[in-house]
Amino acid sequence: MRRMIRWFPAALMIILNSSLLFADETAAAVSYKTPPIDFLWMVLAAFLVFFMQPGFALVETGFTRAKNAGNIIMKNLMDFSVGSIAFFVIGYGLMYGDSISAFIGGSNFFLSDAAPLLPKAVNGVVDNSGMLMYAQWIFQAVFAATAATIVSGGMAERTKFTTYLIFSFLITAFIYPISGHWIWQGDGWLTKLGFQDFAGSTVVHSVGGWAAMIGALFLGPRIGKYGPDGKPRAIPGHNIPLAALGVFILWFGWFGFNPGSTLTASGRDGFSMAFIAVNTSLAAAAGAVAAMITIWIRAGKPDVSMSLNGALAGLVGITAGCAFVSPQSSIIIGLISGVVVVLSVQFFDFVLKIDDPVGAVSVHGVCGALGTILVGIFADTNYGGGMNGLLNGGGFKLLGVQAIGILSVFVWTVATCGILFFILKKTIGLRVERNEELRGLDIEEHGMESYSGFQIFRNQ
Amino acid sequence: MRRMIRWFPAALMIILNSSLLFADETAAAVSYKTPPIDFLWMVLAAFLVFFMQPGFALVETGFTRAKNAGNIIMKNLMDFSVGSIAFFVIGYGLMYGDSISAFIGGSNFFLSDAAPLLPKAVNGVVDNSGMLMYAQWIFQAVFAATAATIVSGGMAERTKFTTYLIFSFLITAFIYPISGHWIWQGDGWLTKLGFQDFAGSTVVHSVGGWAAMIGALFLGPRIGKYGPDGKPRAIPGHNIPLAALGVFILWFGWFGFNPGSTLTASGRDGFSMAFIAVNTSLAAAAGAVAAMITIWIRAGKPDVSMSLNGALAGLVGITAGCAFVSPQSSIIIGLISGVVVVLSVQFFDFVLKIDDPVGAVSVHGVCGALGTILVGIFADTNYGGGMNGLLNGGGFKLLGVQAIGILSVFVWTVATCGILFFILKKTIGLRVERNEELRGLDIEEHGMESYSGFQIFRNQ
Amino acid sequence: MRRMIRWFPAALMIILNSSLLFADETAAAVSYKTPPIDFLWMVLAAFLVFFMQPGFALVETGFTRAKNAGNIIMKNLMDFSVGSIAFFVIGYGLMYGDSISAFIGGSNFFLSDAAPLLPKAVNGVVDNSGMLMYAQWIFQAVFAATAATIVSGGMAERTKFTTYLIFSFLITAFIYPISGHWIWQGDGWLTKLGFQDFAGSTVVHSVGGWAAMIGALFLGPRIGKYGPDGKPRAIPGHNIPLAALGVFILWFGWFGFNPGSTLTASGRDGFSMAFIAVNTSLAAAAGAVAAMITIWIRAGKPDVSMSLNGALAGLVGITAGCAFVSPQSSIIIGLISGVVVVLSVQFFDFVLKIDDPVGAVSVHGVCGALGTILVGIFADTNYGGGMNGLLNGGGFKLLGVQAIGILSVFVWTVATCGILFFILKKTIGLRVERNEELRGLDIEEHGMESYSGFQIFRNQ
Amino acid sequence: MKLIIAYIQPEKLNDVKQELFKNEIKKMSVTNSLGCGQQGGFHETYRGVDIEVNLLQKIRLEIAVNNDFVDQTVKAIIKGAKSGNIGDGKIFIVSLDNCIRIRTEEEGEEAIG
Amino acid sequence: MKLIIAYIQPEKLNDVKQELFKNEIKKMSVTNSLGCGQQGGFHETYRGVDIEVNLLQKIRLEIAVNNDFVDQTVKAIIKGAKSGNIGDGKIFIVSLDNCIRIRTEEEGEEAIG
Amino acid sequence: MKLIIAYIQPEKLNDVKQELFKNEIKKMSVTNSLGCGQQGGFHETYRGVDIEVNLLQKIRLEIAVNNDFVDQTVKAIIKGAKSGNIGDGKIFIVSLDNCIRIRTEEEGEEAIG
Ligand SMILES: Nc1ncnc2c1ncn2[C@@H]1O[C@H](COP(=O)(O)OP(=O)(O)O)[C@@H](O)[C@H]1O
Ligand SMILES: Nc1ncnc2c1ncn2[C@@H]1O[C@H](COP(=O)(O)OP(=O)(O)O)[C@@H](O)[C@H]1O
Ligand SMILES: Nc1ncnc2c1ncn2[C@@H]1O[C@H](COP(=O)(O)OP(=O)(O)O)[C@@H](O)[C@H]1O
Repeated sequence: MRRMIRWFPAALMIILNSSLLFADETAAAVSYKTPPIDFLWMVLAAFLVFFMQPGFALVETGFTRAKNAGNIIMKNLMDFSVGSIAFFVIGYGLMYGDSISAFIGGSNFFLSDAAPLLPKAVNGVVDNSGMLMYAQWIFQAVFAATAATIVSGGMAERTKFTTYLIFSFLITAFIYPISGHWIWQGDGWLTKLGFQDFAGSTVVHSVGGWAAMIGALFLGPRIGKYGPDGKPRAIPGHNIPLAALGVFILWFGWFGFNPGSTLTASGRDGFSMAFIAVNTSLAAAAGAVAAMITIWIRAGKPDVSMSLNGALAGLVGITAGCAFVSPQSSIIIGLISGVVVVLSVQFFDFVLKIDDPVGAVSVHGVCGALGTILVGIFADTNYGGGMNGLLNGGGFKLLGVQAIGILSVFVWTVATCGILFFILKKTIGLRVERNEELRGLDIEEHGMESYSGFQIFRNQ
Repeated sequence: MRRMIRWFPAALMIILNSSLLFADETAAAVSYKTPPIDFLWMVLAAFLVFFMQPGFALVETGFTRAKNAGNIIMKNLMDFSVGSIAFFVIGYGLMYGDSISAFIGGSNFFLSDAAPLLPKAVNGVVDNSGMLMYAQWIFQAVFAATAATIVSGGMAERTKFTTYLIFSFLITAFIYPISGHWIWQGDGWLTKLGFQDFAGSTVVHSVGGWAAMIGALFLGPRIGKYGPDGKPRAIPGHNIPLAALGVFILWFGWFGFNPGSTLTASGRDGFSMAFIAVNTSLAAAAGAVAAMITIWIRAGKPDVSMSLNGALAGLVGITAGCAFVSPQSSIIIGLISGVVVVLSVQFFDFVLKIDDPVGAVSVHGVCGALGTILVGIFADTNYGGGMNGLLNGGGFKLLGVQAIGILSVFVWTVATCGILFFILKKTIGLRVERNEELRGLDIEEHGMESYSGFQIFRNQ
Repeated sequence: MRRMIRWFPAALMIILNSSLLFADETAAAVSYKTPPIDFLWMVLAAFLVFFMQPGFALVETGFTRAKNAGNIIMKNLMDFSVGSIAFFVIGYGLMYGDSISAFIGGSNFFLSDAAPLLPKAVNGVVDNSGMLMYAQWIFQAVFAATAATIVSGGMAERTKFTTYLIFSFLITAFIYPISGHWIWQGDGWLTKLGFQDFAGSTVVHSVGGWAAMIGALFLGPRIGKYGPDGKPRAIPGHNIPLAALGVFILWFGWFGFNPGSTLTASGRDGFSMAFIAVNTSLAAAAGAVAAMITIWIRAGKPDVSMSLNGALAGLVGITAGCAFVSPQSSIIIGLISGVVVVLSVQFFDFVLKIDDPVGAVSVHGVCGALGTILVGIFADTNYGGGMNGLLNGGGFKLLGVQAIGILSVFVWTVATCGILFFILKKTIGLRVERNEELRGLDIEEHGMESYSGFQIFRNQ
Repeated sequence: MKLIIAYIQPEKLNDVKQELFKNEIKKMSVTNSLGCGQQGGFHETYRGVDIEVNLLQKIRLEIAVNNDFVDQTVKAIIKGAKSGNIGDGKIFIVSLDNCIRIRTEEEGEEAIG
Repeated sequence: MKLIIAYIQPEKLNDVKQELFKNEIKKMSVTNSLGCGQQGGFHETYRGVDIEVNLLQKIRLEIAVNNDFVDQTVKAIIKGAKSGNIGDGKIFIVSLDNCIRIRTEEEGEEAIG
Repeated sequence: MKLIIAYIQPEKLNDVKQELFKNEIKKMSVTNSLGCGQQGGFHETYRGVDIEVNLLQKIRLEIAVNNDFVDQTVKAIIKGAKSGNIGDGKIFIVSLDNCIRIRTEEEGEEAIG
């Protein structure tokens, strides 16, 4: 067997007698440690999760004002760009490198453990783990970018661009990977405790959500968000169709996020991609319906943007448990998330007065935690996970572990982001000038308009 | 073999020695009744079809007025959300449950026949049908949602939101599944007759299109659509780029709709996904070109929105026969559909005076029926289907069966929707007040604006 | 073994005992020359590349003025529609048909060599190449369409619609396939020289880019682009969020473009899809960052549209070498592309005064050539390709070959497009009237507005 | 010559235009405007938070007419725009010193119609 | 009666409205406008090319008041809009011949408020 | 002081601006407007159905000038905007009672330029 296949320019292969190329497998009856279909599924799922980036960008753009549209776009582009390089250089090693005290990874920076070459077969099996690591990296990188990009929504319309760039780098390089290590690296301390977060309600969404919360808190509300009487005022988003497209794209991408987290398409674990997809979609649907009804009752009208948030809340809520619960439970989890997200948005708006323009804290932070805790209630070993929740006779054990995990990640994120934003505020500053905010970040930070030629009212 | 694999938190598996996990297959040489690649293809195709939802939402939004954009978005979000829960609870059972008199399914509600556990292997083969059913459900659910969402386009800009919600529930729970049962369940009476509708020109698109027609008929035209002289007046859509994006997204999603309907990626039937994709894309291209030329001749200019409709017409037209005809025939089918859709839109507009803002009736109803009948002409057993059409020496037999199928579905949909809309009209009402229509459904039904800050002329 | 499997109407199969259908493979232990997973990967990658079409449409729409939005959309729709039919009839045969003197293909028009039937197994292997050719065609067709659609960007806002239609037909039918034959058909003269262009930096992007350059040159700049003093004036794009969505969609689609160019998902070549995806994404990220910094330095602000171009530049730059270089090199290639695209855009704007509204020439032409030449520097046989670049001890050999390839394609495209545009200009004309340009192509060429109801300033 | 400026409800534009046409007044200019008047504003909600919308969308008409047309113009506007509800709008009348048709460079009463 | 037309910076609209409200002037009409004035224009860049933006976004206010309200209206606008920088805007005052409330058909000073 | 209101074709704005600049008239305000005039409207089609577009996009200019500038302003506008076709537009002239520069609170002729 050739250890290295000569690469032909792409489409060329079509013409060559392909039997030559596949001679390796078919003829020699060599098998691979990880089958091709797992590679395929992992990269396809990664592509879908990547596609969530424009989903977030559109939701955040649509729910904020026209004068800041280019800025929010730019933040979304850059948190992915800066973030994925940071994750390549540092983050992935801290998250999945060899564990130091179950707390942090310490190897595999720059993907140093990956290898594009295949070793000789041993007992007819070729160990293709070196090549698999690339698939794992791209899959994990888009998850890391998801956590980072959530933050831009909560901090929209008033954050300095350079500050945001620095923050993006740091969350993807350090904050996200370290708590991720605890839960998703086999030797992490929360893994060992039995904490269950299948696709990242806590690992990804809560981290992003809590970071957004601290960011919004340090920034203070947008000018005009609270009247002199302290009552919140609505600052309507400027492009609901774009925001809705964003939500649909996220929903679509989530089919990579959750089902893709099987990390395999073969064997029983691979087959479960099917029911995970069902659970994911049903929870999103239930979340949208529940949020619509809740806001209908509370505000008298079926608010579009809240219903869209409801779908996202359902998706975030089911993310932790999508592989461990029945479709029926998924619907219930979705419904709960949909109700909670509305109450939470209003709680942050009216009571805590943390100005979160797109509801990022409630959708990702609160519903991420909620979904994680609900695993402790609805988990069913018939579906997966190895531990039953409260309703399936598992008692309070899993519930307790889940609570510990949620709390640890909350404390970690709040503490690190708190320190970080404090330092950034004291040094280069978090927030643009009042005048810049009023005129809009597009003109002030980027010297451009997003909708050139359109007549737009730009007061407020 | 373990009957149940313990679930590890997602990304964790990366670290574990994966050989353990795949021990099942490789070591024990167990095989599965349905191979993993079929699962993968089925869920991926389902994701693509899901993505048609925002495609429809954008087309409908772009082709209608800015003052109703949020409302149409909301209808699209909710017909999927309400609909997929309805299909889980009732619809799927009626469609694919055990047949009662070849007319209606009667089991498997709440997916009660699915099972997340794998049984023991029998003769080295594990029957994974219980897990496969989840994949089948998600695939079928997104088809059901497609039928439902078509209706919102034809009824756009004047339908009461609550009425639409109720209708969405009913079509996905009852109307679509029952006629679907006739054609796509092995024991359905049309299946037995030999009716051929590979991916749903009739099952999905015609049902949606005819329902839209009845809805538009009961509603009456939008204010200002017909002058005092009875002549139609154009009510231009407000966002052609968004509509175009919608069409491209639909085209993309159709690659899940048609090729995905092989339901398998293995064996000869799996390989045919390739030529089905070719047929699908060529028909769409031909439809766009033909519609452009037709409207160019008739109106003097190459109308953008009509050409976009032409691409959709080609897609709908090829859906029934994509697996049964040659690429050359696909181009012809696309061309015919592109011409017909323009004539049909004008026929509904000028002669029947049924106001269908986005052309849903012509695209989905008319071209759906057209595509189905054309199977009877172009079908070629070299490609698939087992029965030749008129041009390939099959005589009029298939043509006759196709006609019966089209007619039955037409009658079924028109009758059920007719009764339904009649009742809805007499009870809670179909249409918003004149004033609400004039001011726009966004403000009246949802209390919001879709393009806050933009200056928009809102008269008419 | 049945040579022809009877086709059942789509979803029907679900119900049938599927073991019957798979009997072929499992029972008879038949294997296929090309495994099912390769079909799956090839069509999925084709779908992703297809999805780049709306990506291009949105970028071009967003970066130009509102008054021409419908026109640019229409051009994008039609270059794909007309082009894919042209590629079916003529182009594919010229590109991949049997080679005549290593210069042009001469068979397989209308896909005459493809076959939807499977032959009998020989030695237990069924040759499914006839069915595979459909997959190859759809994959190649979307590449051809990519080259064609690039041109509409450089010629935006002033080109006659009919002229553009004719040009689209000719580039997809003749110009692109012939130079493509040299490089991607096994017998092409550049292939034989050892020219390396894995996924088409030169084959696809440079061809499109140089064609756009010649088109823009023959057209002359848009009215108002250059002041009486000859200095360029900015003509801002009208919808930056849509353009950004376009860029993200392109990035997403590029995961089909580059990794999909393995054309196989099995064996070592299939596994490399993973590192190719990593390389692709890192280069795009690096390109975005580098372009942002470059324009920040040169213009004082981090321009959004330039940064978006930077991401595309990184993608185009890595396309030739994505399978031959390390992730580290990919980052460097991305960075170089990001810097160069900015300098190039300004060079064309300020020095050459070729008015390229969306930067198509710089992104696709210049960075396509750049990426191809960089293969000669960074190529590393550990990753693939069989020839090391300058930095990996391969000397100047590969560099020389790459230069020859780039030059040949440049000369070919410039010459053929030059003649073509010259003839078109002298006959039906390239450019709309001054008045049509001022009032906008939407109203003049298509009789419509793209944003009906919105108040838009339409001067200039 | 007078310049008549009228603020009306957007949904009344067509009715007003028809009334004006009936009176042979076929020239006018229309602008979008936000109005703040007795109508006070209504309450929308966005994401569950009230918006006191006190700038309501209005249509602003500008019609230049000769003096003997003023009355019928005003009446036509009122006929088309009046619903009896708050927010129906206002009409303002300003004296015009001159009017010039750009195409022909005609001035004064000639140029108006 | 006078018609007061004021061009102000968009970001000052809220301040101006508040000052007007304090003076019991609660009726006005607001339009978007592009202004070309002493402010000259500023330089944006788009894709590295300068744009001499000499049409700046302004808000145009139209307020019809009775004569004894003119002074305080002008003062309120100045108070809300003045920052001392170029581009603060202008106020123009035109005489109104008449004013009609469409809803009630009242005319003159009655109708203004 | 006069307020000159001009409706012109959108594509003529740049030409008009240039003519005005040549005459040292550098201050103006620009609004979008839909015009209904002799031009009648043209026929678009949308999806094969005619649209009688009788509200055509126009640019509305507002220029306040001192009396001795009126003539040259009007001429400059005509020079820039005239094509001789129907739809070229109209110019209306209204007397200004006063003009105030917000920044300096200057009044009258001082404030205009
Ligand atoms: N004094 C005024 N100055 C300027 N615009 C006014 C004035 N009064 C009314 N308007 C305009 O007329 C519109 C309708 O006025 P409003 O007071 O609501 O109607 P009504 O007089 O029927 O109660 C307002 O929204 C505003 O645009
Ligand atoms: N003579 C004028 N005619 C019409 N509009 C004017 C005139 N002068 C100023 N404006 C409007 O007022 C705005 C502010 O004027 P500007 O000269 O920039 O302010 P300042 O007087 O404080 O320097 C301008 O952008 C324009 O909209
Ligand atoms: N009497 C009027 N009142 C208000 N606006 C007018 C009047 N006459 C013309 N206009 C404006 O001027 C524009 C051009 O007028 P039009 O009659 O078409 O030009 P022309 O006089 O060259 O035929 C119209 O679209 C409208 O905006």
